[in-house]
This record gives sequence, structure tokens and C-alpha cells, in this order.
Amino acid sequence: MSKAVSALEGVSHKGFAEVAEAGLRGMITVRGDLASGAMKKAVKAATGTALPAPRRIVIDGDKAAAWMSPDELLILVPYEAAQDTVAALEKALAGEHHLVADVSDARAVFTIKGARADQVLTKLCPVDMATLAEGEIRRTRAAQVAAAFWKSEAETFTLVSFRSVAGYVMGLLETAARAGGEIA
Amino acid sequence: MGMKRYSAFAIAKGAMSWHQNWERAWRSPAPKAKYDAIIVGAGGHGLATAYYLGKNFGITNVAIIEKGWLGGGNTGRNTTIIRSNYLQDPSAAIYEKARSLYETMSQDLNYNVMFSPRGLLMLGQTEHEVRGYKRTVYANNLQGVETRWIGPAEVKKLVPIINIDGPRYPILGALYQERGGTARHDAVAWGYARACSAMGMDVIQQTEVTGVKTEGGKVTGVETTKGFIGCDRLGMVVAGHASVLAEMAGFRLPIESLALQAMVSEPIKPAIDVVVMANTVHGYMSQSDKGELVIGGGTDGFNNYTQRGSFHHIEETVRALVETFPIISRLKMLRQWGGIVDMTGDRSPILSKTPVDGIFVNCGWGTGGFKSIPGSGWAMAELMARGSSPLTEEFSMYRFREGKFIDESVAAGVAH
Amino acid sequence: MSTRLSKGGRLIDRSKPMGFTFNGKRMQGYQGDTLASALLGADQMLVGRSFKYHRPRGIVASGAEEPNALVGLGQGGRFEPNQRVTTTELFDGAVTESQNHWPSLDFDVGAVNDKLYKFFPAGFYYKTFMFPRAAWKHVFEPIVRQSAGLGKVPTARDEDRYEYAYGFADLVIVGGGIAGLTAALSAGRKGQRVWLIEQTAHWGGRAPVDGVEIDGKPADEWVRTAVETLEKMENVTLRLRTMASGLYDHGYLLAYERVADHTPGDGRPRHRLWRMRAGHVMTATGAIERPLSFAGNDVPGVMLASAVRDYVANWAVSPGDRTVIVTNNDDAYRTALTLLEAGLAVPAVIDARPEAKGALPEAVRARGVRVLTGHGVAKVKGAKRVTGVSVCMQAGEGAEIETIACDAIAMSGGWSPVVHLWSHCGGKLTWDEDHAMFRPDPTRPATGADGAAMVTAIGSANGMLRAADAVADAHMAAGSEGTAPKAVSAEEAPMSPVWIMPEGAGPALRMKMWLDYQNDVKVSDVQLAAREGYESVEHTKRYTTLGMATDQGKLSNINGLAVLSDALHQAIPATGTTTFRPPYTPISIGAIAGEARGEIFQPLRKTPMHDWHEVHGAHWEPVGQWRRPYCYLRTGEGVHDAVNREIRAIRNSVGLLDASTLGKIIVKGPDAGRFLDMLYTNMMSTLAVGKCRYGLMCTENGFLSDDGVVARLSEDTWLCHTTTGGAERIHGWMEDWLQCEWWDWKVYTANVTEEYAQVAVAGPNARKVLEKLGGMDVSKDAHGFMEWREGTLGGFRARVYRISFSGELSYEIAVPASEGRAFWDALLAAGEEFGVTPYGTEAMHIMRAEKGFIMIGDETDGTVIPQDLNLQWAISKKKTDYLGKRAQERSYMVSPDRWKLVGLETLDGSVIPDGAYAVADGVNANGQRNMQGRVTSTYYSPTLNKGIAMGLVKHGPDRMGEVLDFPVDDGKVIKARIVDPVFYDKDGEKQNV
Amino acid sequence: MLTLECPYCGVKAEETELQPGGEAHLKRYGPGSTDEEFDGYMFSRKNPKGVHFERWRHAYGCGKWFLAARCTATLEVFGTYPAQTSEPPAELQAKIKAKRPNWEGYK
Ligand SMILES: Cc1cc2nc3c(=O)[nH]c(=O)nc-3n(C[C@H](O)[C@H](O)[C@H](O)COP(=O)(O)OP(=O)(O)OC[C@H]3O[C@@H](n4cnc5c(N)ncnc54)[C@H](O)[C@@H]3O)c2cc1C
Ligand SMILES: NC(=O)c1ccc[n+]([C@@H]2O[C@H](COP(=O)([O-])OP(=O)(O)OC[C@H]3O[C@@H](n4cnc5c(N)ncnc54)[C@H](O)[C@@H]3O)[C@@H](O)[C@H]2O)c1
Ligand SMILES: Cc1cc2nc3c(=O)[nH]c(=O)nc-3n(C[C@H](O)[C@H](O)[C@H](O)COP(=O)(O)O)c2cc1C
Ligand SMILES: [Zn+2]
Repeated sequence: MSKAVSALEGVSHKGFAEVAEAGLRGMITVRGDLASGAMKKAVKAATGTALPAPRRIVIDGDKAAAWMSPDELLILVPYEAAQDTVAALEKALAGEHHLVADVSDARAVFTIKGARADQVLTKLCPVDMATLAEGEIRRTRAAQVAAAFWKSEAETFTLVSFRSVAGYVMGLLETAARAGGEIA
Repeated sequence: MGMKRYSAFAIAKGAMSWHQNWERAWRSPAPKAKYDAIIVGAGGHGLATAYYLGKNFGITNVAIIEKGWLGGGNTGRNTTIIRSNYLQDPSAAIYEKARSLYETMSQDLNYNVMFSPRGLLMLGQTEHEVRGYKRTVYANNLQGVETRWIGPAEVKKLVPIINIDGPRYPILGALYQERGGTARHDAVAWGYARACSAMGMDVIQQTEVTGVKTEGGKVTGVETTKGFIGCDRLGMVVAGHASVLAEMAGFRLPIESLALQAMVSEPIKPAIDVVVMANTVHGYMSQSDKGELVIGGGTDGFNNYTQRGSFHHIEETVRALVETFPIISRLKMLRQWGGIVDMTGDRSPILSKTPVDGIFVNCGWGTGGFKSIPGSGWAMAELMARGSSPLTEEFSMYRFREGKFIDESVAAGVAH
Repeated sequence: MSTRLSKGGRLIDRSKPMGFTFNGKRMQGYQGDTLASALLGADQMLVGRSFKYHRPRGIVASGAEEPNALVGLGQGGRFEPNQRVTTTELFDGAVTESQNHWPSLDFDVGAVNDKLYKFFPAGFYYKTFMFPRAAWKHVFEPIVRQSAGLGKVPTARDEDRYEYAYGFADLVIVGGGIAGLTAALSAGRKGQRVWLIEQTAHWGGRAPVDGVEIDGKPADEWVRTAVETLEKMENVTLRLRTMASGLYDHGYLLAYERVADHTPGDGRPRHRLWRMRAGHVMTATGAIERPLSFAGNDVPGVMLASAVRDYVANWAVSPGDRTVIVTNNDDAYRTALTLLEAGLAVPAVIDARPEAKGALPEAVRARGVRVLTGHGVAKVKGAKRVTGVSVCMQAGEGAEIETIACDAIAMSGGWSPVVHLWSHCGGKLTWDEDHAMFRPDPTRPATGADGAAMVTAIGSANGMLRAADAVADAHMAAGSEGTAPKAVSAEEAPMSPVWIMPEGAGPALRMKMWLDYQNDVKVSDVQLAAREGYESVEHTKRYTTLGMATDQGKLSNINGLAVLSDALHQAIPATGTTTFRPPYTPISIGAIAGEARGEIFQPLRKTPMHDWHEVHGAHWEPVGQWRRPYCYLRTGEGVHDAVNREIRAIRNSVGLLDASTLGKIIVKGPDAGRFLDMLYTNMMSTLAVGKCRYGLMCTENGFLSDDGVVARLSEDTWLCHTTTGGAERIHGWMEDWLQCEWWDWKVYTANVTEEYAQVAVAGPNARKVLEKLGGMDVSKDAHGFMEWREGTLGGFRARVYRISFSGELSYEIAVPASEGRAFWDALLAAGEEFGVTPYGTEAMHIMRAEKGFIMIGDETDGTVIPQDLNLQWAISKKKTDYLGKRAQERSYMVSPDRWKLVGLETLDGSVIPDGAYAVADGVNANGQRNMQGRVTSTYYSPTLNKGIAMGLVKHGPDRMGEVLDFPVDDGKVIKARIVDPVFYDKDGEKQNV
Repeated sequence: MLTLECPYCGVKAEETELQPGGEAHLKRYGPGSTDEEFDGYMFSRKNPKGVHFERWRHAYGCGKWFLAARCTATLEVFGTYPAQTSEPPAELQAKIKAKRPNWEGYK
């Protein structure tokens, strides 16, 4: 029996772009010295990727590592893998001053798909979408709540918010993507 | 000196001469070399201070020095809300003194300031807010301030355009001050200026105070863009510029200058007959006699002297009010502006002696000092004339050091 | 009369007729019309009444500057008052009505004000209506309000939606006339990211109407090519129907896109508010023609010369059959030519200048039109419509020389550059003597974040009134990339300023010369203001209301301040302008609110169990952005009953509280203990792993700000619980100290509030419920009071804290949020046999009050220090420092007279009302009744079956047993005795089982 | 509507992504300080019309506090820098001095 459910249980809406809650995702906050060798190893162990550069996310299949601040990373793994990953990280960082916290259940994840997906974000985030770099994760706000997003595939953005406001964020996305609202 | 009285009869008489014979409302004198007292700042508080120095204490050798045009500071740009439903004793005392003086101000000054005690509602939208307002009602009853708590049905009756059910924050009732309201802000400054001028005081506009002169720890006068002007007593009443003046005199005030914004809609026929403040969602609204909805909200969070604010505060306010009064969505914003307000550490004013003998400050009214103009002037005049006043007792600039705050955010959150 | 001409009209499509109504009357226009052109085309010149005198008002202008022609547009949820007809595109089925009159537009009772105009000069109300005192509010004010106010109040909820969008550009060019297009071409070629926005539905601005040629082509054609070129540039964005509303600091430009005003109900958002961030802004906003001040210049049929030209050329509408032109410059002669071209009569051109010999006047003379130089208008004839004009010498006092019959007057007093956006952020102006206008002073622009100019004015907005100059200016300002377009237009002789017509007009005429049409401000009013000492232009504005109407003085300001300068005998620049403020023209409040309405008005935070609460009768209470069940209503049950039922259930058996909203912050690192010792008033570094401790936090100013239970998770890791409202605030507070003060301390924090769903299981049967779930050992011995354990319960990963806020045996259990709902369901199932009862915040509040536990926000209000609440036991004496400690040492904080926490018990068992104060004898120096305490929490206790309360009382703890008076409503006084605040289970036996 | 560049992550953040935090470089006075010192630290904050140093948090971003030098009369931003310093960097001070010759310098 799967007792774990995501905040909106995968609800989606189709307007000029398709917006959907993307279900559960393993997420781990790691704080520590990003320059240390142990940190590099820890990330490698957790995601198989290199340590992301400032403001970047490195994605490898269903795993990713994102730079959140000068002393913080976000590790993304499949939901089921979160606990093992926490353990792996803890092990790799043992002896270093660090903090590892499982935040998988504290977040909601959304995808925005379509040729005009960027327009949905243009309405909600004070971000210059045209200058969003390849592999950039942008932490910002979506209307009145904190959010982070990145381009996860061609014509697809992934956006992460806090779990408690998932309904609000979905409301925003659905309204912004409503047919007729295309920015010509 | 004297002045010709204003009345309907005078207007009729004026009409016969095509209104060619009206005299100046105030003189435009050159500064004298020395005054008994100088007030810096011809805003409402400065002018009222001068007025009561003359009226209550017979001190009329007074100059009010203004860097721009009189009434052009916050007095000329506020949302004109008048109320005295404050929680703490010292506040309730001075604001109620002011409110009661507003009742007769037009007659006292022979200038119609259009005091309109149309009723003021502070909406209770959370249980917590309700408890805070009920507490205020009980305090007010003991302070001699007439307020009461009313339920949602009565709110709806007073404000038919209100959305009682939320959806987010249902209106649980309101703290109601029946004799709170509004007044014509410019007229308050003009009426006082006219009365001061008639008493022989000099309102000196377009003259900036650029320095403060002291001798042996005592004030001797001020440097201005029109030269040195001597005085025995100096009142600094410059709101957003209080810190700048204090620095000239060599002391520091617990004041930060922040932009507060307001806006008006295009005029419409009467839509709302009372003043409504919704502090949970941060917005307040009333309708002027000309028909605009007068709307205000919160301050910016950073020091600023530009009289311009950040647009997102306008958005927040407007969102809140559209939620509270859905019909305003299809009205239009006509104009927005900002003023620089003087915020203290406890959001209450300072009426105080200072480290310099003969210098007094009146500032810190922040987002809410229009309503207090006459009371503040009354008290400040007493402080300057006598050295103390029961109304200013608790508002000393030294209270922060003692930890003796007068914190109004306790019940209302904001203080407009 | 005004009519639709049979030929021409560059903007209308005659194959697409559109029906609309005005005051119920059916009318017809064409696609491409504005409401203004459609009304004029249907011979509707009278469109409204003025503000003060209720004078008849007709259309004066053809664009954003229109002061008069405002209508109510639409119906029901789409009704909008004060719609300016000159900037509203016609759509099929539009319903319009005129404003500010009763009973009808033609017969308006309010017009008696006009007859009494002599008694209503500027500021008359400041001088009268003072007696009797109550009369202002009850008699005069209602009359004033009813007769002012223009449009009707909407009554229905808005049916449309609105949205925001964020835009970014190196350069935003405002205004799509030939100057804006030229600049866009140059900047576009340079590869800059350019936005070009235009408020109307058309590119090209004035040039096509004014007969300008560019690069050898008629302006229309050049514009079309320019737009096509720009459309091909990927780095250029073009937007029509988008008005730059305001320019704010650091290049923040607000642009108001009217997406669907002309296609209402088509499913698109009505307005989109662009929040642009521009590297630089160019204002190519053109210029606005000024009216002339002559008596009767407000009679319907008197229009701006350029507007008359626009109506004829753009929409094939003739405002009149016989149009007299009144001017002080050559440009207005273009209007004469346009009218003649359309086959309409121009009986005369009245030119105030001594001579008019330029190419344009000569061309007009050549067509046989009388040109009366050195003349002026003495007075306009007609009331609701111009019937003629009385001509006089400009240099005289207005003696009539002749009357010329006409049904329209086209006036031009010269042009004023549109400098609003330039000025919004402090850009300064300079007076141009030659053209009698204020123009942007390029040496004093508004500056941006880097301190450099953030805006440049170009084209006629920069005072370059001639097409050739406008284009050259724009090309150069935008970097001169590519060849410069060359514009050619007719030569013009200098204009000559005319501020009053005729020069020597006496008071009677001046009282009929309108400056501000909407607000009824006349030349005489401005002069009166000056006479009375309202000399600053800002005083004059406020005293007369000049420029304060919905057009914000676009037509009246310059004329008004010229009159003021004259009255004060000073030069115009010495008078200066009033402050320009956003928006350029009014923007909808709906657009400013954006998408934030209804469900997405504000974020609503939900716990994982939220939906369960919703369907099980939750009576919600907003707590910050969360919504928590206050109690759960069963069918037929009132709130009070539900709360009491919940409390009894917990005291007798077991209840569940969704405590997920409590803040949870991990604090970790070698210096974490030391850090927490600074944060909390008590010691946290000494807490043993596996244990919990209640702690208090104060602001640096000494006041209590939050409280909660801290659990030590490991040697270097603590978990801090905060209040629901405190989670983000306290986390921010921790980071603040760590980043800005103790940045060398090794501590990391993480806010994991939302990672966990948390449930309080409270009541004598709590343990049994958990045991039924099965899993970890929750027995007293294995899991003592104020300890936490990790394990599984019913298969759920759980961290269990044995803490109690109710005074009962109680566990708080945290599980992953994603499993929160399942866990809640499991608890309900396991608890069924014990009648497990979900309870809300109110039951929690009452139970903690029965126990004498304080509540942040009730016992504290930002003015209370822990010492006031007798919480000395939670303030470490050993610590040399903690946040707030120094503050608490100040004289007033250590005063023995501070009000302190006690319990209160009414003598009659009733409940003291919330917020009541205890009085002391006498009054203070300000005549206020002395007080000696107040209630902080007060409830009916179903457990004790009587009212209980806590309060702060002067010297309270030393006065046990004394009785206090609490005056409440209707003169009643409640008597309450000071007692110990712990009302229930004083020895804590119930929670420690 | 200010924009400030976060010195930690390089984002040119707009005001709505930031949280203002008042005067920068405050020296904390704890137990043992005089009433005047404590009052100065807590309340009598600098409020100049001109060059000012202040705290901002990149709240809707990396979460870090940083410091900004800004003119309160024109809103010009001279620079931003990390919070972990007790006075403005020398080169920033020099830059400000060059732009505002009458500025009395940091004190
Ligand atoms: C947008 C806004 C809305 C508000 N809404 C309300 C409300 O609804 N109700 C309410 O009660 N209060 C409100 N207030 C607050 C209220 O406006 C002020 O508290 C009050 O007007 C302050 O009056 P004042 O006389 O102290 O200051 P001001 O009116 O600002 O006067 C100070 C004067 O000092 C002059 N000055 C400064 N420096 C010098 C110098 N060096 N030399 C000479 N002169 C100098 C200034 O030019 C100015 O004219 C609001 C304020 C704003 C900005
Ligand atoms: N001969 C004269 O006296 C005289 C006077 C004024 C103008 N002109 C003529 O005007 C033309 C000048 O061209 P130009 O491009 O400088 O001006 P323009 O008036 O042709 O164009 C300005 C454009 O800006 C738009 N606009 C104004 N404010 C706006 C805002 N806030 N947001 C969006 N759009 C806005 C207007 O709708 C208009 O389309 C020439 O043809 C010139 O001959 C002549
Ligand atoms: C109560 C009140 C009502 C106002 N009504 C109007 C109005 O109807 N029309 C208008 O243009 N401005 C109105 N204003 C705004 C003023 O024009 C002006 O913007 C404000 O006093 C600030 O001055 P400033 O913009 O010159 O700096 C009003 C201001 C206040 C305080
Ligand atoms: Zn950052």
C-alpha cells in the first residue's frame, strides 16, 4: 500500500500550455562547504553528477543536483530513493560540518509543457526568460510564493514550490495558461 | 492684524465685484532678524503648534519657516483619516484631543476644513484581530473615546459594497468609531496658516533651514537659504526630514524615513459613506467629497527621501481592496503618489525636549499624523511655552532608552 | 451638425458596420471607429455634463487628452464608468450612457449651478457652509457629494479576468509615431532588445494626418514599411494597445495592455499589466495641442484643431459643416486644408498673430478663406452647440466686431510635448520660449540605478515639433544605425503665445474662459487663487482643482500656469509645473489587482489533512496564510457546543489535533548549542539527546516573540518548534544572526516545517490508541514525559514527542507529510473504539488556559517580556547574554509596577469578555480612568463549568485573592478575583502518566 | 522599484524578491553596555539623506543577507557586497567618494 501521496495527486490542466502536478520527488537539502572534496564526493555518490556551478542544475536521468546558495545544494532523486540517498550523503559528509535534510515531503513539483510554456512563467515570475541560461535553476517567486524552476526538457519547465501552497500554485498556473491568454 | 471673515454673505458680496476684492489668506513677509520662537516646517503640525502658541499662550512673535510651499509635505498628501480609537493611554489622549478639536476647527479658524465625522470602521477579519479590537473598545471606554464593536450585519448596513463573506477573510465585525472620519487636508494647513498670519506670525515659504546655531548648549537661531534668523526657542516639526534637522543640531533621533503611498480612483457618485480600514489584508479606503476613492496601504521597507514608492505596494493594497469591495475592479486609478513618513521604533510620535536647550521636536507621526494635527499643536505649544505638557509627557525621545514604549501595533497593526 | 462623410476615413472599414447605443438610442459606426468618432458620426456632439456647473460638454479632443467625453460603458459585470470615448475602440453591441446629470443629458437640474456660477468661484466652500456646525456632514456634504462624482457606481462583480506579465528590454520606446518607429529601426539594427509600444490600435501617430512625407513616400506608406521591417527583426517586440502608464525607479516601466477591451467577452484577459524592466526608456510620446482661453471655449462644438483634422482624415467624420479656425500658429491651417479637402466650409481663420504669411496660411488664403489676423474670439455663441462666434481684436477688451455663423470651432494654442514619463522619476523640464512650451531638459534627466540617465525624450515629445526634426532627433538618439529617414512637411512660421483671448478681457469674460473643462476651472479662478495668496502652482492646483480631473490637466495645465504667472507678474519657468504622477491615463483597478482574486487572491496554505477537515465540518480560522479548524461542527451544532464537546472528549478519552502548521527548524553544527543559548532565554545546550525542553525567544528589544518545544536530535543537532505564525519569521531570524552577526559560528539551519504532518494525540486514552496502531514502545517507562523517540507506528515512520499543551497524557507525532493523510485516517480508525475526537484550535486554546499555559499572541502582544508572565524559570540566570537580555535590564523593564500574569475567576462564574480592563480609582493627568490590569485570555471552561481567565495585573502575583472590577458593556461591572493561573490539575499528574 | 544584484548568486533581483533589513554594519551592544549605547544600537539608526549602507536579504532567492550602498535621495545604487564585514569595502567607498565628492565618508 502506498501511503504517500503528493499534494495534488497529479492533477493537470490544458490551456495554451499544459500544466500538471508532477507527483512525488525525492529532494534533499544539503548544506556545507561546497568547495570541499567531501562535498564533491557526496554529490557524486548521491546523483552521479558533478557539483553544480552557482545557479546551475546538473541533471542525470532521474537524478539531479542543484545549486541553491553558496552553502546549499538541492539533491533530486526518485521519491523512493530519498532515504538511502540521505544515508549516503550523511556517510560521505561525516566528519565535516554539514546539514542534510530530507525535504521530499515539503515540496510540490509541477511541469509546464508546450511551445508557449515560457509565457506561463512570464506572467508569474519577475524573471527574464530570454536570458535563462542552459541548465540554470532560477529561484524566485511565482506571484506571492517562493518557487524555483528550470528548463527540464525542450518546451518543458519544472517548477518547485512548497507543498502547502500547491493548490495556490496550481491555481496560478492554470489561470496563466488558460486559452486566450497567449501573449501573441 | 485681523482678517476679513469668510461667510456665505462675504461670497455673495464678492460675487458683486467679480471676486476682485478678496484679500490674501496669508501674508508673504520677509523674515525678521529674530523671533521669540521659530517653527521649522509649515506642515499641519508646525502650523498648529504656532497657532496654539499664539492662541493659548499669547506668543505671537513667531516665524514658521518652510522650505517649499506650506502644507506641501505629508499634510498635503495623506488619505485624511481621522480617528482616535487608539489603544494606549497616551495615544488615545492626544488623538482624542485632536479629534475633538477637529469638531470645531472650521469655526475656530473661520475656514471650512470640511471635517466629516462620517464614521470609521476597522474590520476584524481574524479571531485575533477581533480580540484586539474588543480590547481597544474597552480601553477607549475608559479613556473617554467613544467606540464600539459592531457585528457583520451592521458592517454590511454601513458599507453595502463590502464583501462580507471573504472568501478568504470573512468579516467578523468591526471596531467602529462613529465620530471618526475625514477632513479636507489642504484646508487644515491653509486655515491654520491664515489664522497664524492674522495673529501677526510670519509664514515664510520657499526658505530652507540649512543649519542650527547654538551657543553654550542653547539654541540661538537657524541658518536658512535667506540668511540667519535668530530665536529663543526652536520647534522642529519637519516629519520625514526630522533626522536631517536633528543632525544639524548635533543629535540623532530614533527615526527612519520611509515612503508611504496613496492613490485615488476616478471620481464616481457616492459609493461608500464611511472610512474602512482592513488591516489584515492591508488596505484602507474612503471616498472624498469630489467622488474619488482615496486609497492607501503600507510603507516601503527602505529609507527613502524621494516621495516615490515602489509599485508593488500599490498592487498589494489594490488586491486587498478588490477582494473587500469587488465592485471597484472596474474603476480606474487616476493618480498615485508618495510621501516620506517619519517612523519611530514603536510607531508612536515624539514630542520632546532635546539635548539642546531651547530646541523641541515634534515628529514620528509616521503614517498617521494628519488626524493628530490640532492635538499635537496644542500639546507642543504647551511644551514649548511651559516646558511640559501632560499630553506630551510619555512621548519623550528618551523613552526608548528606558524601554517605555507606546506600541500601537498591538491591536491595530497599522496606524494611519 | 456633425456627420459621417461619404468618402475617406483612413482607419475605418465601411464594410464592417457596428451597432451601438447611446442613452438607449441606436447608432451605427464602423470597425476602426473610436466611440468618439462613432458618436460624432451619428451627430452626437453633446456627451456629458461638467463636474461643478453641470455645463453641457462635447468632445474636444481625439486622444488621451480628452477631458469631457466620458461615458458609462457596458452593463452588469462589464459596466465601467468614466470611459473616455476618444480612446475606446468601438465594438459591435456597445452600450453607452452619458454621465453626471439628472434627469437627462439634455435637461439637467444640476445646471442651475451654472446660473449661479458667480457664487461658486474657486474655493468657495472653504469660506462657507460652516454654520450650523452639524450642517456640513448632514446637509452640505451630501449635496456636494451627490452633485460631484461623475460616473455611476458599478454594482456587479467584474466578469473579466486580468493578468500581469514581466517584460525585459535593453530599450523600451514609448509611442509608435514616426519618431518611435525611427528610433526602433535604428536600435533594432544595432541588435538591441527593443520594445516599441503604442497606446492606440495604430502605428504612425500624427504624421499620416498631417500630410508628412518620409523618404519620398506619404507617411502612411512609410509607416507600413517601417512596421514590416521591424516585425522581421527578432530582437524587436511591437505592441499596440499598450500604454506606458508610469516610469518608476530603476527602469521599471508599467505598461497597460488593453487586450480585449474592443472584443469584450471573447475569453481573453481584459487587461494585461506589463511590468517592464528597461535598460533605457525613450519617450516618443508626441505632443498635445493646447486649447485657447476665450469666453465660451467649452461649448460643445469647440474642439482642438488637430482633433477636427483627425476626425475628418481618420474616420471621415465632420464635426461641423462650417468650422471657424482660431489659432496662434501655422499648424492649425492644416485643419482648414483638411476640411476644405473634404468639401466642408471654413468661414474664417481667426489668427491672433499680427500677420500670417507662411506657406500654410497662404495655401488657405489661396482657397478663398478669410484669414483675420490680429483677431480673437470675444465669445462663442450657443449653449449646447456652437452657433457662431463673435470676433474681436486680440489686442482689445473684447468689443465685438462681427459675428460669424458656424457650428464648430477648431482652436489651437500651440503644442506641449508629452513629458509625463520623462518627469515621473524626477526628469526636469526647461521652458522653450520660441514654442512657448516646457520640454525635457536633457541635462537633468531622471536617473537610474547606476546614476546615469534612464530616459531620453525623442521626437515631438522632445520638443521637435517639425516632422523632419522629430525623425532626425529620434534617429540620432537611437544610435544613428542605418540611413536616417528624411521627413518633409510644410514650412511653418513661428507661433506666438496667447494665454487669454482677447488680451484685455475683463472679469466677466474671464469667468467664462475655461481652462479645465471637466472640473470647471476658469481663468478667473486661477487669478482669484493668485490674488488670495495661493501663489505656488501647487496651491493654485489644489485651491482651484486645476488639472486634478481624470485627464490630469493634459489640456489645461500649461494654460493655467501661464495665467498664474501673469497674475503673479513672473516668468512662466518661475512658476513651474505641478508634479507629474503615474498613471499617464487612468488604468483599471482590476489590472492592478491582476490575477489575485477569488481562490488565488492570496496563497492558502493547506496541511496534508486539510481536505479531511473541510469535509468534516471544519469551522475555519485563518492563521497567517494557513487555515486551521477552529472546531468541527456536527450537524445542528453551534460553535460553542462543538468546542465544549471536543474538550470533554479529550479530557475524558482522546482527541486529535492537526498540528502540522507548527514551525520545525533544524539547527545543526558544532556551535548550534551556543547559538540556541543566545536565541532562547533558557539553556538549550545542556539539553540531553532524546529530550525536549520548552523555550522562549525574545526580540532584541526584550519582548517575547515566540515559544515552542526544542528537541535535541543528536550531539550536534536540535529541532526547534515554533508557533504557526512563527516558522518563517524565526527561521529568517536565525539566518539573520548567523549570516550578519556570528558568521564565524559553525551552524546550519533548515526549515523543515512542511516536511512533516504532525498530529497531537491527547487524552487519557492517547497511549491506547498508539498501542493499537502498533510499533514502537510508547509506554511510560520507554518514553517518558518531555522525551522524543523515533520508530514506526502502524507502519508509518514516526518521530514521537511526549509533550502536552492540553495537560493530558499526550503525544505529538510527526510523519512524512505525504503520508499525513493516511496517518490521520489510521489514527481515526485506531481511535474509533475510544470515540476519538478531532479537535480544533479553540479547544486547544481553552485547555491550555485551564492549565495556565501562556499563548503567544494572547498573553503576549509585543509589549510583554517573559518576566511579566512569571516565566523566570525559563530565563537562565547563568547566561551572560541572550537576545533580549540587555533590553530587559532597562529601567522600565525592571520596574516593579509592570503588570504581571495572574489567573482571574469571576465571582459569579461568568466569562469576562475578551479584552476587558480592570479599573483603579481616579483618573490620570489627561482625565482618563486609571487602569490596573487587563484580561489576556478568557474562556468558558467546560471542564470546570465556569468562566476562567488569565490577565496582567499591576503587582498581581502579590495580590492573590483580591477582587478587581472589570467594567463591561452597558455600565455593567464584572468582579473577578485574582487567583493562581493554573486552574486544572495543578500538580501535572494527568500529563505524566 | 529597486533592483539590486545579489553578491552571492549574481541574480539581479528586483525588490519583490528581496527583503529590506535596515541599517548595515550595526555594532551589537549586549549586557554591560550603557543605556545610551544600547539605545543607539537599537533605535537611533542612521537616516541620512544621501549615501546610506543597508541590509537586504535575497529572500526569494538564495536566502542570503547582503549589504548595499545606496543614495536615499536619488536611489542610485553604488554597489552590493556580502554581509560578513564590519565596514564597507575600501574600493566601494572610493567609488562613492568619486561620485559624491561632498560625502563625508563612512563613519
Ligand atoms: C500617503 C500618506 C497617507 C497618510 N494617511 C494618513 C491618514 O489617513 N491619516 C492620518 O492621520 N495621517 C496620515 N498620514 C500621515 C500624515 O500625513 C502625517 O503624519 C502628517 O501630515 C505630518 O504632518 P507634519 O506637519 O508633521 O509634516 P509635513 O506635513 O510633512 O510638514 C513638514 C514640513 O517641513 C518642511 N521641511 C522639511 N525640512 C525643512 C527644512 N530644512 N527647512 C524648512 N522646512 C522644512 C517640509 O517641506 C514640510 O512642508 C499619511 C501620510 C502619507 C504620506
Ligand atoms: N506642426 C506642429 O505644430 C506639430 C506639433 C506636434 C506634432 N506634430 C507632428 O507630430 C509628429 C511627430 O511625431 P512623433 O512620433 O514625435 O509624435 P506622434 O504624436 O506622431 O506620436 C506619438 C505616439 O505616441 C503614442 N503615445 C503617447 N503616449 C503614450 C504612452 N504613454 N504609451 C504608449 N503610447 C503613447 C501616441 O498614441 C502616438 O501614436 C510629426 O508628424 C509632427 O509633424 C506637429
Ligand atoms: C485626499 C486626497 C485626494 C486627492 N484627490 C485627487 C484628485 O481628485 N485628483 C488628482 O489629480 N489628485 C488628487 N490627489 C493627489 C494630489 O494631486 C497629489 O498627487 C498629492 O497631493 C501629492 O502631491 P504631489 O503629487 O504633487 O507630490 C488627492 C490627494 C489627496 C491627499
Ligand atoms: Zn542571491
